[in-house]
Amino acid sequence: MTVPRDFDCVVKHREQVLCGVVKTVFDCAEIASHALPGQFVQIEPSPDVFPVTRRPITINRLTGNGFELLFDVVGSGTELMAQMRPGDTVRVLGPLGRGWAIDPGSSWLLIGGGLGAAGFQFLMNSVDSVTVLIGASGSDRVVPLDSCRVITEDGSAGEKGLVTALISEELLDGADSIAVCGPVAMMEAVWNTIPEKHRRKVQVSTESRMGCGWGVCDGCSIPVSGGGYKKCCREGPVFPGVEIDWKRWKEAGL
Amino acid sequence: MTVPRDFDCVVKHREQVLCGVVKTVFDCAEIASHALPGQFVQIEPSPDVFPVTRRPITINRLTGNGFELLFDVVGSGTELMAQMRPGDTVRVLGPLGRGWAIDPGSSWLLIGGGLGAAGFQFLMNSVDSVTVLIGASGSDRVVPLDSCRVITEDGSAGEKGLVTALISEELLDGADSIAVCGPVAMMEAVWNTIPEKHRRKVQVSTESRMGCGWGVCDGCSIPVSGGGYKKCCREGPVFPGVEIDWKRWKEAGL
Amino acid sequence: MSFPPAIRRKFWGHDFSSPVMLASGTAGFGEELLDLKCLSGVGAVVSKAVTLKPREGNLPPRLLETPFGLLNSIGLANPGVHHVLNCILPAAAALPCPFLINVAGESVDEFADVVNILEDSSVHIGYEINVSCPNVAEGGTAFGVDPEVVLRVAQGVSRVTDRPFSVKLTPNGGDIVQSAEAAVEGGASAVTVCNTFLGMHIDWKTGKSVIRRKVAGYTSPALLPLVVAKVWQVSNAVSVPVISSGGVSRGEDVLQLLAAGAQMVQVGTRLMRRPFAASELMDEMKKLTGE
Amino acid sequence: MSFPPAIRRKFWGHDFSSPVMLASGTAGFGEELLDLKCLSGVGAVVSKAVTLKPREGNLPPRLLETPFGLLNSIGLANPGVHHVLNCILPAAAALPCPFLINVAGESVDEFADVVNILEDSSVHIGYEINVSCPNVAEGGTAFGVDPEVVLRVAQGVSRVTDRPFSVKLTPNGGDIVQSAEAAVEGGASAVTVCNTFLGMHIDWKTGKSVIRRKVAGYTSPALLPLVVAKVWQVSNAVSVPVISSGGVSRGEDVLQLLAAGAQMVQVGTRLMRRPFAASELMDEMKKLTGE
Ligand SMILES: Cc1cc2nc3c(=O)[nH]c(=O)nc-3n(C[C@H](O)[C@H](O)[C@H](O)COP(=O)(O)OP(=O)(O)OC[C@H]3O[C@@H](n4cnc5c(N)ncnc54)[C@H](O)[C@@H]3O)c2cc1C
Ligand SMILES: Cc1cc2nc3c(=O)[nH]c(=O)nc-3n(C[C@H](O)[C@H](O)[C@H](O)COP(=O)(O)OP(=O)(O)OC[C@H]3O[C@@H](n4cnc5c(N)ncnc54)[C@H](O)[C@@H]3O)c2cc1C
Ligand SMILES: Cc1cc2nc3c(=O)[nH]c(=O)nc-3n(C[C@H](O)[C@H](O)[C@H](O)COP(=O)(O)O)c2cc1C
Ligand SMILES: Cc1cc2nc3c(=O)[nH]c(=O)nc-3n(C[C@H](O)[C@H](O)[C@H](O)COP(=O)(O)O)c2cc1C
Ligand code: FES
Ligand code: FES
Repeated sequence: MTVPRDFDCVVKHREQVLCGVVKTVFDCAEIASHALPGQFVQIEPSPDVFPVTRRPITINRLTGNGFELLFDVVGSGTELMAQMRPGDTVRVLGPLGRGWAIDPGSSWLLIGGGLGAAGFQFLMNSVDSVTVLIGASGSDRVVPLDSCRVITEDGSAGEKGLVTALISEELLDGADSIAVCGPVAMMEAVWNTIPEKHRRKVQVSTESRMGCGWGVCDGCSIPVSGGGYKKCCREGPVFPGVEIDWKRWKEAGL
Repeated sequence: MTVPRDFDCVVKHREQVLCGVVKTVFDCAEIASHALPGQFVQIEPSPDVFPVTRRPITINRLTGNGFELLFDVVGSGTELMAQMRPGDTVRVLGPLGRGWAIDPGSSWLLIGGGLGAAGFQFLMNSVDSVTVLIGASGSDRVVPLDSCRVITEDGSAGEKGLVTALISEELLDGADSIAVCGPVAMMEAVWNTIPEKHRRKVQVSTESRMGCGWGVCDGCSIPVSGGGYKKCCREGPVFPGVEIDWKRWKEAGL
Repeated sequence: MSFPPAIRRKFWGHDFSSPVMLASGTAGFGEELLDLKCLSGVGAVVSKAVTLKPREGNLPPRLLETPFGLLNSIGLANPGVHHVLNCILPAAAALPCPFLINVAGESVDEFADVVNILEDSSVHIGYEINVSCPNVAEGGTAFGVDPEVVLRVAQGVSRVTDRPFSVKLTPNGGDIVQSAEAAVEGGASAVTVCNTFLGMHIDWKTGKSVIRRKVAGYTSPALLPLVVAKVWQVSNAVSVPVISSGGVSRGEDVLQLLAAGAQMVQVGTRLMRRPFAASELMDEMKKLTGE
Repeated sequence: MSFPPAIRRKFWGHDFSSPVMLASGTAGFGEELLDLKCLSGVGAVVSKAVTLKPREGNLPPRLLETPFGLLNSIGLANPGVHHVLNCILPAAAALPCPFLINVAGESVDEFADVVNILEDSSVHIGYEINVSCPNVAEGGTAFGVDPEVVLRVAQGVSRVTDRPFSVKLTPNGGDIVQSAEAAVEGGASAVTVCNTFLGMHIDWKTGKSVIRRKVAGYTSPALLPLVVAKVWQVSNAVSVPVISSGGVSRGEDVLQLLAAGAQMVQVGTRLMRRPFAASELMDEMKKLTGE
């Protein structure tokens, strides 16, 4: 595992993309050269004392000399982050966590829901063979990726329906690894759609409210099968699907 | 007494004057048309929740359509105020308090120490005959006034020494009213320099840490002769010198 | 209770279109509120503390702002109950909303003595019995932390008045639920949760506290979660209405305290910065709930 | 004491070039600190709480950030004393600074039982006895508010170890000075002032608390004046050193707590945001004092 470090990164680019979503590019050669697909960074929304914790965001893709984030503006922390402008210096801790476990030469099926597909481009760039399925509420919530099959709830982009409708036995058979990322309810639906025999291939990228993001506070627990918890920030955010205790995770209702 | 009101004022002008002192001009016809010399306003240093109280600043002078403040940057509140720029909207409550009691046709002697002379120009503009004595640590701390005699501790402007040295029996005899404003220690020295027989003519402009500034919290008490306190913000900030309990005021060490 | 909580409500048999009360010590006796015409949105006003004898209050400085809050050490400054009754209450009759008198005392009996004298006025709808001021040597916090003392104070007050009264409890030690229960047993018609938290600021350069009594009452919008927890605990334990006091700076804070079980919500420190706080809070609440 | 307070100091017979301790529950068992190499400026590390049996901790969400602070409801998650002793402590030996183990229990005896087992390790210089966790049903706050229980817990620990220990007190009710005195009477070599304040956040739209145990431990830099007051009160009352815990976000906060009477100063929430907090605080302090 690479050791995360705490950097003052300069914002290079900032753009409003999709509906309520902001794309921000940071310069940081060190994070860029160490980051692996599925890892995240901890962003300081403000140099002020408040908010007292950072905000975890997945590395969406690497740029030449840095990395790009794609985030939903959902509360006060992401609102502050949305105000970051080119030239601003921002404290960023990273790269953090365990990303996707990638076997050389494996073929991948990626299943994303909404902003959960943020980070897929990085994974796509790192594997040889990949099929991508994206579900979103509407066209204005479809994360832009090099190539993917899209389905939207309102039919405004791609087919009309839920992403589970795109999952076929054929796609599952053809994949060595299956990556799932999105809201918990979507991930659970995908999990339930995937037949038992394919489940060992599934990896899921989890989310949890984080305190530290680097393993010291035990605030980000994900319930695992057989009882107990694992830390989303350090042992995750990507876990084998079979390791998750889906029942308790849903009960937690994060 | 005019009723103070709470206004969103626009900053018209902002300038660094003297050493560590900022001059800010606000547009506000209503405050300008009601304010009297010696009154103050309560400035909201930031629209944020913190700081939880405002900052009281004397009206230095009226401008055509508003008023000018002159303030020392001494802490976090005044630091935020120093960042206000033309075009910014700032919440201002005013005009507040009781200013100088002015008898028509009276001749005045004004004795100011440092930034205590902020506000003197407004008073000078409102009386017919006036002599002004100003003491300051150095030339870079002399509040600019239309005409005045200056003395500085380091001799960098006017004579060298303390403002008490400029006070003469002749000046005291010639004044119907004597206005004193400055740090407590300076005001006390002036008070002690003035012979008993002239003391009834003296008015002093007091300062105190303020909570509300409009009379509800009892936080701004000034010790008065005969025991008890009066509210700096509502019964002051200008008081007859004889009303002050100088001993307890010094003990309070505001 | 239904959610979101209703903004209009009943309290002590009165109808209130606003749950916002102006807290004791931050609203004077109403005179300045009338002068500023800042009573729109105010459900009720609580007077500053009244004691039997006049109290000068503490030697200044009485206030100190810290980066995220305010320390106060006023010391129950007030002209004494007789002056209040004769010279101040008559003017408070002009208030367009219900008025409560906050009563403090240095002994168990003094609370009832003060109330007894105030019974001659018909300006106020009831009392707030302050057994929790952190800024005095006698009759303050020490009273509020002992349920036995709270009980006796409440019983004493019950004996001299038929008007409803709330007992204002302390967060500084003891068990606030037990004290609340004692107040109710003693006849209180409400409890106020809670008075200011004991705080202190020391100048590290000198080791000295700027405030002469060293410790002071601390208020801050950041204390809201502490007040919410106490309001929730107390309102689940007692049958009388709970008046919350502390931590409000936004309309959603008032809604949160109502949701936690408060029947009325006081605002203090925010009012000092914003004379029109009650009206601003009401606007924010109406926008949030659509009521 | 002289002012400004010295940054270097002695504690439990050790020389500390930094008074900054990393608070329990916000620094793990040291493993992540070693990984991040963020131990510069750290005077000592306090482990997360260890209990006799493994504890899973509370069902998530365990954290909720409010506008001015953080609510946590971890619930003393830990793998139990035997696993800690055998699999975790050996790695903590690599820490370049003294290490304390925070011990919690569900009964008076359990504290001593855990300490007794940990005596087999020589990695730690002493203990912090946590009688004040607000996030568990048994052995938490309820223990800390009763001086009698504090006394018995401290006596139990004294009997099984010769190492120094601090008793971590609660701010949530009771009388912290009395509890501190009881801890000292029971043999404590220090007291930690204090654990987190009970806080709560309710969603006004639904009336529900996001945190399942409803109330949680609240931390905020805005609580500093409350901690300063308690440190000052306790350090004036007891002869053993006081370790402060709570409210630190800046170098001057550490200096203020030292000036208030703390011998060592813990930092928790700030560390979670800033892994290099100790070193940053030290830089700020040195700049301020010129030491
Ligand atoms: C490992 C990881 C990677 C993430 N990557 C991305 C990403 O690439 N793009 C993106 O838009 N978001 C991502 N998130 C979610 C993002 O961190 C939260 O949206 C953000 O922290 C909310 O902060 P806020 O202050 O704006 O919202 P708040 O005001 O704190 O909360 C607003 C809403 O967001 C939810 N929320 C708050 N914190 C979290 C959290 N840590 N995890 C999940 N939900 C939360 C709350 O329940 C609430 O409903 C990621 C989260 C994790 C744990
Ligand atoms: C009626 C009145 C009129 C004033 N007029 C002016 C003016 O025209 N120009 C000007 O520069 N200043 C004036 N002051 C002082 C000014 O209000 C304070 O300097 C300011 O409030 C400090 O705020 P801060 O947050 O920057 O400082 P803080 O960080 O709060 O404190 C810094 C220092 O200022 C002192 N201080 C804080 N508040 C006050 C206060 N209310 N009164 C006196 N000292 C205080 C503190 O003791 C401390 O030493 C006036 C004060 C009053 C009461
Ligand atoms: C300056 C000041 C004076 C106060 N005086 C009193 C008082 O006389 N009696 C009383 O019961 N409470 C008094 N309080 C406490 C307030 O009534 C209120 O309970 C407290 O400020 C918490 O509310 P807030 O967070 O909205 O300020 C005072 C508070 C302040 C800030
Ligand atoms: C996430 C979290 C977990 C904590 N866990 C423990 C614990 O296990 N044992 C304990 O004694 N204190 C625990 N605490 C309290 C801290 O040790 C510390 O006393 C408190 O956070 C106050 O310090 P701060 O304001 O610097 O955060 C925890 C605090 C937090 C925020
Ligand atoms: S967020 Fe702190 S351990 Fe994961
Ligand atoms: S500042 Fe509140 S009464 Fe004067």
